[in-house]
Amino acid sequence: MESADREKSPGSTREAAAPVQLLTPDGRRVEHPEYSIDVSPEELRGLYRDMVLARRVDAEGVTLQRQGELALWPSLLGQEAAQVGSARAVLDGDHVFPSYRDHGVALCRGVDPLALLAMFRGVSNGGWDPEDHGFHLYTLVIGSQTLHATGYAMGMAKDGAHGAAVVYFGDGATSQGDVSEAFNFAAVYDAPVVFFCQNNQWAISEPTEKQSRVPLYRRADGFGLPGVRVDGNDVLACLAVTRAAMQRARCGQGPTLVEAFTYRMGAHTTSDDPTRYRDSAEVAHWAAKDPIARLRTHLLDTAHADQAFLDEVDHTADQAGQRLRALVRSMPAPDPHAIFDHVYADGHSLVDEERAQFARYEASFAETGGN
Amino acid sequence: MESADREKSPGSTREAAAPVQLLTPDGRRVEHPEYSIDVSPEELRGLYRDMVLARRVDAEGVTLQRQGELALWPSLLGQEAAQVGSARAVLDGDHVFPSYRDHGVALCRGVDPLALLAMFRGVSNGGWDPEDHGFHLYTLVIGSQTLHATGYAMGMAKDGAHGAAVVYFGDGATSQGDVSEAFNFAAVYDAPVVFFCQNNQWAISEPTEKQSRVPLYRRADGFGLPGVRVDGNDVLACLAVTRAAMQRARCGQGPTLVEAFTYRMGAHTTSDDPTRYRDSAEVAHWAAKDPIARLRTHLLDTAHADQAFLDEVDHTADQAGQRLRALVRSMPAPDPHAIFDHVYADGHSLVDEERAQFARYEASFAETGGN
Amino acid sequence: MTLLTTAPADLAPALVPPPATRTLTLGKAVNTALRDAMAADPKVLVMGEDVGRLGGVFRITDGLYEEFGPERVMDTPLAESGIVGTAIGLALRGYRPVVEIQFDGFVFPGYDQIVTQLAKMHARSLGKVRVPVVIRIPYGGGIGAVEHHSESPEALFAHVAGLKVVSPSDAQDAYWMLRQAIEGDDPVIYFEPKRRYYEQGDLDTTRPTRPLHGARVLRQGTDATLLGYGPTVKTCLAAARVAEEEDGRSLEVIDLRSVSPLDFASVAASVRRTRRLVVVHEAPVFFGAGAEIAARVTEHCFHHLEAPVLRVGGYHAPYPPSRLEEDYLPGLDRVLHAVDHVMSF
Amino acid sequence: MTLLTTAPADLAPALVPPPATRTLTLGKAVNTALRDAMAADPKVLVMGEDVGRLGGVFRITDGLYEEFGPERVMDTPLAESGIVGTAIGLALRGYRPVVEIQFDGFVFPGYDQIVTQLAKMHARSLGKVRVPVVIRIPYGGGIGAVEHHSESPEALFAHVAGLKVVSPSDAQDAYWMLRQAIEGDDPVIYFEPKRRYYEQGDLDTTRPTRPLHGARVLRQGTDATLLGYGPTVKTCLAAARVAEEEDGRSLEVIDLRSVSPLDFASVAASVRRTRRLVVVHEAPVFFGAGAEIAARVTEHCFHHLEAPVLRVGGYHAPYPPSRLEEDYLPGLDRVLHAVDHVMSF
Ligand SMILES: Cc1ncc(C[n+]2csc(CCOP(=O)(O)OP(=O)(O)O)c2C)c(N)n1
Ligand SMILES: Cc1ncc(C[n+]2csc(CCOP(=O)(O)OP(=O)(O)O)c2C)c(N)n1
Ligand SMILES: [Mg+2]
Ligand SMILES: [Mg+2]
Repeated sequence: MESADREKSPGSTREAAAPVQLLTPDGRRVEHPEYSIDVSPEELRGLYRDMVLARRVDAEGVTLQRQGELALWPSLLGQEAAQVGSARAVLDGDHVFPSYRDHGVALCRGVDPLALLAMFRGVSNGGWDPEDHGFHLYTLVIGSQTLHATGYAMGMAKDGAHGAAVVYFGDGATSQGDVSEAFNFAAVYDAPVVFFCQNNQWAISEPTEKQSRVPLYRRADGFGLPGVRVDGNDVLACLAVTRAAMQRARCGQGPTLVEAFTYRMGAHTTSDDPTRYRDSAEVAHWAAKDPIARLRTHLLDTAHADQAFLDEVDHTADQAGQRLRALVRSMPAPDPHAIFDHVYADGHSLVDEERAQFARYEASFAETGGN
Repeated sequence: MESADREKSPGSTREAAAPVQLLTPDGRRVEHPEYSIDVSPEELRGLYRDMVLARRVDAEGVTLQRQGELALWPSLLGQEAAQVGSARAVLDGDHVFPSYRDHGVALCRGVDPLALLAMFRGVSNGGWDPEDHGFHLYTLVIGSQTLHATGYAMGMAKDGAHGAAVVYFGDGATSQGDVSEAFNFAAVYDAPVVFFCQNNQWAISEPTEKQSRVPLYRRADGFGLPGVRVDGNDVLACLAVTRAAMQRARCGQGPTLVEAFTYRMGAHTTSDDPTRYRDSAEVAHWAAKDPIARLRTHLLDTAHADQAFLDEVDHTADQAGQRLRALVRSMPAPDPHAIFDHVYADGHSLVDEERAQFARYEASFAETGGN
Repeated sequence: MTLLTTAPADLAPALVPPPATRTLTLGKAVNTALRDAMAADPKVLVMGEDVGRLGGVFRITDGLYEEFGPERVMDTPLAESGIVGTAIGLALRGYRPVVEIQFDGFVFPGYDQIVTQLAKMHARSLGKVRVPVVIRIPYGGGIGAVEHHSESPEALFAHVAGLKVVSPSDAQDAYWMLRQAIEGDDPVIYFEPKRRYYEQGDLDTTRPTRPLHGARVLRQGTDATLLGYGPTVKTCLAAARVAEEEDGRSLEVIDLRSVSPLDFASVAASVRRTRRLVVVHEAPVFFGAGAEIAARVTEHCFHHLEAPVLRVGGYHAPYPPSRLEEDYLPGLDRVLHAVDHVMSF
Repeated sequence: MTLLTTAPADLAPALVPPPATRTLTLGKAVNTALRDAMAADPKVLVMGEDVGRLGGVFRITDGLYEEFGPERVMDTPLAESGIVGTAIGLALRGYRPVVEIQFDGFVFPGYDQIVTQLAKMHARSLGKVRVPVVIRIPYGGGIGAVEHHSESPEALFAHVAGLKVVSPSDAQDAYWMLRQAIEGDDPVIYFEPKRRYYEQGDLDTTRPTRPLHGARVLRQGTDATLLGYGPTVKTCLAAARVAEEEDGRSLEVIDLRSVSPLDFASVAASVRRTRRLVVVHEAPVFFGAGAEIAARVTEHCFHHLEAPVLRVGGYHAPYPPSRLEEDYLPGLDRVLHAVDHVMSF
């Protein structure tokens, strides 16, 4: 069963529009009546570098999990264009609200990948400062960050700031009441927020048609915001569409829903076994639309890059990956007393009491030498 | 500010379609390309009788509250056509999920109005058997009944029953995540359910544009179900549109959202003071669209009824109202031990224990004569 | 969190009324606190259903919309998860949203955002992020309301780390505890005893009386301690008076004020003196605040107790229709009954 | 609810293994219970996220989709409120939905439907309506998972009248308690100790061993009682063994099994014998089940207690990142520490 076909199944009441595309799967540059984009060769190379790095860091996550260094890793494989393209539309003064698979976005924002790996190692539940890179913490409760982004955007508007929020979530997330409420709040308050839905076709084992009867970008219709479907494996289209949506938001023209039509090439997470629920033919079909290969072909065809560049990019990414691996392996275990840190900003007597109890309890072992 | 105009405010991204109308405010019968209806003079008179009775019972609720006999009463004044028209599209084998203002629907289903009054007297929290009249309990947590109706309808489909569920909710309710989730579940499972939204323009003090940027029937678009706006003060249009939607559902053609565009003529409840937030001009504007006057004019103009009939209907309704008043006034206080009844179907040792404790405690006063 | 929360320690009932006091209702004190907080800090926002032109169904936000306008007093769509979730976002942007939940029974659609997001975000960020959202909930029964309008769900919040839970019992506390909650950087669930909205009390707005999370001894006694918070404080005081008049008993009365954190030191100090404790709250006894207090007091004052800690509260049943609420609620007689019982050990 | 719930009273550990037993994991016992319940009653449905072809993230619904098809094993949209809310509707239509919540921390979007609708509908209808929905929640920590995947929220359900809350600790109970929960007419929150899914145990499917809501004495002792449920039962048993071997202490161990209702009679009977009680659960101690048990035991066994009831459980902090969970969870050492403490009074 082919995913593109699924959108036209009898269960769908309406056809999906063709996604916005600026780069065909075989690397040809095409024009779109509404979304044009002017990217320099240097920018193109930058996008390529971002995607390769994202894939390499992601692969490192998978490997480290296999080696027992991480508890879990949710791979972004296949979603590099959606993440990098959209993330490169984010400017200083904007603010990103990610889900849990958005490592590519995190990298583009300058978040240290080690922080992501620490999280999936079980060392922290996040821990970076969202204000440092305009990149909020990962959110694991599906969809709830869409409301945070909307509220944050409402605040930006109140401040009179010329920025926008962008929030990432999946196809499955669109079913959550919170996401509908976020669409509605954003529409009612005309909040400067872009809803960036990575429709990677699967929510763990459930294909999109179990989540929705209509193509997801149409969800926006019901709330009065524009909805647009973009080829999520086309980094240029993702950049162009997100850039336009962010610009609209920054200029007071309100929220937009962007559905990036892409594919989760790997398992849901390292704990998942997708052979239980999906065909290898489907995966193969999408492999042919690989977002990195597409840009690589384009770069080579247009001579905007040569093999040496590609090799250098691979090499750099690989070095970054190896550096990460070493850092993760030598990451110290957290201090047990950290359990009691930061539960409250202004303190809480019970936490203080339990922290002291815990310290005494730990100390009792030190004394007796027991454990 | 006129409500119909509000729909065209700059905040709305799209114009609303003209609502389906079969009877003009001045009582003329008009045709609609999609919704035709054949109603006998007798049926017309029946609808009139239902509406007058609903208004009379409702007025009794308001009066009894003023007299201290009820704790609260949410008046349906102005919504008689929406409620009676839609309720008369419900057949045996269908199932209704009401909100808390749907006394007219309850009456049409044959629910004893005394049960409604008992609830707002503080004697019970409901208490009728939904299976008796295919009419579920009132639900006060806004929007949550839309999911019950959807689940019930999913069950009807599983049973292979030729019935449909219909659920009532307000304009404010559309903002709740539950209602969006219900639209989505209904669409995904193609459940035989009709979502009947009474847009009475206000959610307590908040006008509809604070809830939604688009006309509410458009919400359906985003979930892949048909949405239709009907003149909610036109009992024939409400009947025709709901009948068609119910029939679609019963025949396996899935869910529909019906938005009945009407007006809450009274306060939100007897506790509310609408002068704090809305103009009397708006109320006057809508008074001219009175649903009962409209049908009365039509009946008289077409000679389907005469003054004697109207008088008899008023008289009968009045008698029913007076009977109710007497019954409410003589309604016995509930037995305090009822606190412990029906907490569980299969019992619970703590409830038994507390019931026994309570009985001993009560008995201790009887013994000592204290209180 | 500087000025207001570093207030002097519990002063016990002030003997002389402070100079700049005025008399107003508890509800009006909440309203005044909101107005003063908004005037003091432009980042303070008020949001919720009908809080604008209507001034809220209890009129607690009365006049704020007129004074501060729609950008700071926001009528929201009817969606509690949306309200709390966007309040979190606003807080992340540097605002201090004060959310009104219309009635106790309607907080649950927003419960997920409160429990999984609001409560944990500070810890999740290792302290980088602060989410100073205050959630005001008119709670409790006794006003003859319909279903879902009379509940006391405080235990469902107190169990959750990351939240603070408080409830004032008079106008002075209603004002200052809200000011302190708004000024603090932690999420606070602020439970307003709705059936006490119309009780008159003195308010001195010159300075806070005591820390936000300190309990307060309202009446000293020697035979047993009665502990209440929010709406049951008045009941406890009445019971103490009756017990004194009718049975010559000397009961100490504590207003707990804060359910999380508990000012356990004050409670324990009282119990060590009186050796007996009765906890009174409207919430169901089963898994209620009384359980935690009883367990903790017993653990720490085991050898001081002459009797087990007794609990008076709601039954393990849905809040009943209002014609039965007087039988359900922990009223004067039930408290006195428990006092008799605790003295009988 | 006739056949299954009128099972013989608690039999204490059976001395001879019953005839038709087999050995399987706790997880497989849950799976078997679902299959048998579905086979026995065509109205039983299974619904949730990924319960179909995948068989659930823990494979607890493995094979059911293949055996019963998509009409009875329903992969739902990703929306817990929608799942619970439609399950209520299905129950009203005569079905018996068994809902799977994927992880403990994800039940909260469905909390409103559980607390305001599922729990109250029977009472609201004065008994006319029955809503036999079972909500299965894999809960607790110890599996090295990320945030929201290791929590123990049982107190947040036990406080709510209208719900029953249970948790099995071995294969036999996992099977029968689920069968009984499904057969009963009340909503049941069925907490599955996920870190015990792979523990082997004996299962006899010929007849239920004991009533759904009865506690079970797993080990008799004289010095103190250890009480656990779900995942901590194994910890308690281990602690009892170590305490015997190392300190010659004789500890009684009770598996509570049901958190609401509590089989208080059994607990009290044990405490009257041993005069000391330690309650162990993974949930935070503050406002946890231990508080209710301690308060109740103290009230009813005041003069029998040699020491206060002690509680061992989670701290008042968000469940920590998994590298710290061994420090957070009530493990063997912490239980033994509490035993030492309770014996020192
Ligand atoms: C509220 C909630 N329910 C369930 C889960 C468990 N869960 C984690 S990921 C996932 C699927 C998400 O699918 P989608 O939104 O498409 O994002 P993707 O994983 O494909 O990026 C589920 C059900 C969760 N994290 N939160
Ligand atoms: C979840 C929830 N939040 C808040 C309320 C309080 N409340 C009762 S009625 C109402 C307004 C409902 O408006 P609408 O849906 O338009 O229905 P109407 O009253 O106009 O019939 C509100 C906010 C509630 N009942 N439930
Ligand atoms: Mg997905
Ligand atoms: Mg309305």
